[in-house]
This record gives sequence, C-alpha cells and structure tokens, in this order.
Amino acid sequence: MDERIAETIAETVPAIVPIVRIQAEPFDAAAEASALVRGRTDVGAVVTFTGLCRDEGGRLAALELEHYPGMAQAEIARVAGEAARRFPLQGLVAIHRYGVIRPGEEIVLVVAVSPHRRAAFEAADFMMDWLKTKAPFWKREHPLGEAETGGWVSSKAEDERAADRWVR
Amino acid sequence: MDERIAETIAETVPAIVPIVRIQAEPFDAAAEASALVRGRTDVGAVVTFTGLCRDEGGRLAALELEHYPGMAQAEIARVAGEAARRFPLQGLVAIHRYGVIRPGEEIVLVVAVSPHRRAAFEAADFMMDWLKTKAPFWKREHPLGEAETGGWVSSKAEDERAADRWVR
Amino acid sequence: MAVKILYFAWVRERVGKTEEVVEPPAEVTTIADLVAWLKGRGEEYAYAFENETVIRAAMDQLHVHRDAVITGAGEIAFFPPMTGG
Amino acid sequence: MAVKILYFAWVRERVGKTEEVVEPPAEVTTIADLVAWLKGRGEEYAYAFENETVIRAAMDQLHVHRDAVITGAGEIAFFPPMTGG
Repeated sequence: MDERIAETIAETVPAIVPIVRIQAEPFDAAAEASALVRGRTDVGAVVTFTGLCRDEGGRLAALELEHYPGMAQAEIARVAGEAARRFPLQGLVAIHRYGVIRPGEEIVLVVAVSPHRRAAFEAADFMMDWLKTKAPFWKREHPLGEAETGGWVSSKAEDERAADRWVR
Repeated sequence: MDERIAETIAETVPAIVPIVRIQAEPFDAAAEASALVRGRTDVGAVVTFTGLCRDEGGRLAALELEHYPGMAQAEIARVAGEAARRFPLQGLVAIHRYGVIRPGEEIVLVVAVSPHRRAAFEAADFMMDWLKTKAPFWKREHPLGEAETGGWVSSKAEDERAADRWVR
Repeated sequence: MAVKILYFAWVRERVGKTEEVVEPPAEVTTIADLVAWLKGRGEEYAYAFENETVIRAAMDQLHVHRDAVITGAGEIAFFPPMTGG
Repeated sequence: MAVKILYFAWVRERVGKTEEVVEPPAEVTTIADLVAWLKGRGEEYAYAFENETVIRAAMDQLHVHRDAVITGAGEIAFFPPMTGG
C-alpha cells in the first residue's frame, strides 16, 4: 500500500474495532477482560465497569429492560467507535443485557484496555455516560409483592449533565 | 449503644473497612470483585482497575518491584481509608504485588463498589493516582537479553500532577 | 409516502401498538409534522404525545431532532428518554 | 539517640546496606540534619544523598518533610520517589 494512503487511514480509522453485544444472557466480565489482554505484553491498564440491578432498599423484585434491537447495537457501536477515536485504546468491549434482570444481577459491562491508566479510565467513564443517554434501553420496575408491573424509570438530569462533560 | 453516640460514629468513621494486601503472589481480580458483591442486592456499580507489566516495545524481560514492607501496607491502607471517607463506597479492595513480574502479568488491583457509577469510578481513579505517588514501591527494569539488571524506573511528573487533581 | 413507525416503552403502551405502517400526506415533512399528524389520528396518540418535547425520535436507527426531514426514511421510532446503562 | 535507618532502591544500592542503627549527636534534630550528618560519614553516603532534594524520607512509616523533627523516631527510611502502581 502507498505509504501516504496508509498514514491517512491510520489517522482517520480507529486502531481497534470495539466488541459490542446486546443480549438477554448473563455475561462473564472476567472472561471478556482476559480475552482482550490474552497473549499481549503491551497492555498497561484494564478498567472494567459492571452495572448491576439494585433492589432499591428492598422495594424491587426485578427490572425489565426493553430495547430497540437494531438501534441498540448500532448506537452502542457508534459510542464505542467514538471512544476508540478519542482515547488510545488497545481493546474495548461493551455488553448490554435486556429482559428481566433481578437485584444483584449484571446489566451492563464495559472493559477498556490501554497502555496507560488515564485512557482506560476515561474511555470506560465516557462509554457509561454516553450509554446512559444514547443507548435505546428503557427500564421498568417490578415491585416486590405486587402482581402488577410497576412504572417506567425516569431519566435523570444528572445523566444528561454527565454526558455533557464530554462534549467538545 | 446510645443512639447519639452511634450517630456520631456513623458520621466520622468510614462505613466500610477497605481490604489491603501486599503480596508476591498473583491475584484473581474477578474473585476479589465478586467477593465484594456476593449476597448483596444494593450494589449498582463495580469498577475494577488492573495494572499490568508492559514489555516496553519488547525491550523488557521483567520488572522487579522492591517495597518497604510495613509501610507499603500502612500507606495503601491510609489512601484506601481516605477514599472510603471521600466517596460513598460499599466495598474497596487494593492489592499490590512485589518481586519479579513479567510482561502481561498483573501488578496492582483496585476494586471499588458503590450504589452509583460516579463514586466507583472516582474512588478507583483516586486510589491509583495516590498509590502511584505515595505507596513505597520502586520498579527496576530487567532488560531482555542482558545478564545485568537494568536501571530504576524514574518517577513521572504526570503522576504527581494526577495526584494533585484530588488535593482539596 | 408509506413509513414504518415503531413505539417503545410508555409511548408504545399509550399508543397501544409496537409498530405500524402509516401514509402521512405530502405536507408532513419533518418529525414535528409527523407527531402533529399522528396526534390527530386518535386519543391514544394524543395521550402518547401529550408532552411532545419529552418524546425522542430516531430515523433509520439514528437519533434525530424534531426538525429532521423525514423524506426517504424507512423506519421512524418514538420513545421516552433512555434509561439504559 | 540510637535510631534505625532503612534504605531502599538506588539509595540502598549507593549506601551499600539495607539498614543500620546509627547514633547521631544531639544537635541532629531534623531529617535534613540527619542527611547532612550521614553525608559526612563516607563517600557512599555523599553519593547516595548527592541530590538531597530528590530523596524522600519516612519516619515510623509515615512520609515526612525535610524539616520534620526526628526526636523519638524508632525507624527512619530514605528512598527515591516512588514508582509503584
């Protein structure tokens, strides 16, 4: 390949292809993290974020996550691609579950891998802030001890503000 | 216990006791994280940071970490206690290895657990910044293909600046 | 122009369907126009879109603003602010 | 006053020992005084402390500044800036 073309591609194309999965099944955070690092000797930092379902003081039996199938995958892939462009990453995984998830179970996983800790921390933080406000998922509560399904979780102004930290 | 005394204690003593270990042996990041969360239904966020030995472009055979045994434990416990006071955590683990560590192997682990992601991210970030500048460990390089031990790793001004972000 | 519309979460519950194909008249050119036109189709729509500024829209699986032009869209979705993560 | 001194990393290598017990005279009251006194004990000490402001100190396993008073200390350590994590 012509060297000038190769340089142009290196500047515009992210060095890594993030792994994005939307699934009902549980995930294995440790296995995802070690898959990114296995066989490499150039990684310095791995940041793993796991988001879990809380029982909200014993009030909740479960959360039910509805999603927009095609767009959920596409939107998280866009956010992950932006993270890969902004931060010098060696690997990035994002997994988001849907369906009924009980307290103590995992909802979302982000793993960011980089030579240095700052990029890994910032990429994971960025991913979560943008996932919260851009990924088409909606949580509905299933209160404990009631036959009826509960209400939809409201979006938080603090999540909008958190995402705004990254606007540039 | 008198209720007023109990309240006073709750205000001044961190709600959690961080787990701090200094060891030569490898650690199991996933096991440490799940031990903090197991049986709980009030956790919302788990942030795991793992620091690994890099080969520095194939130049290094290993890093050797010297430490000040009693003080390493005491100093990391002090940093962890400060993190527990600053952030609303439900659990905090810090493990730092010493001895000869090869590229791809893990050096340091921090796991922070909280109801909300911001506290978990900030606590892990804070821990790493302060560990870098306060924990009495010194890295020496073992270059590949040389009989002689290499030089001591120099401290970085950027690590000092990173730690200064948290001064208040 | 026929266009597929998807509804999610409480917008879906209020409209009472997950998706439908509609044929709005030619003068409906933006997301805002489409919302106004849908509201005229029955009280379930009026209820779903009663607080219009809260509702988010996506066109062919991309987030869009109220003034986005819908000409040529294959799939338009309406939903509340997202609460994933 | 007898006090135990520990050395780490390249400070240890330059001094040529990991620890020792010393008895500085009464006028040695601060970390800076102790460094100055140690430097007079031989060229290995002069070499170890040649760039004094780089060397860090801990007293009874707590980081201290150069002007810290050492009276009553059980254990004093000297080392380069830390590079853990």
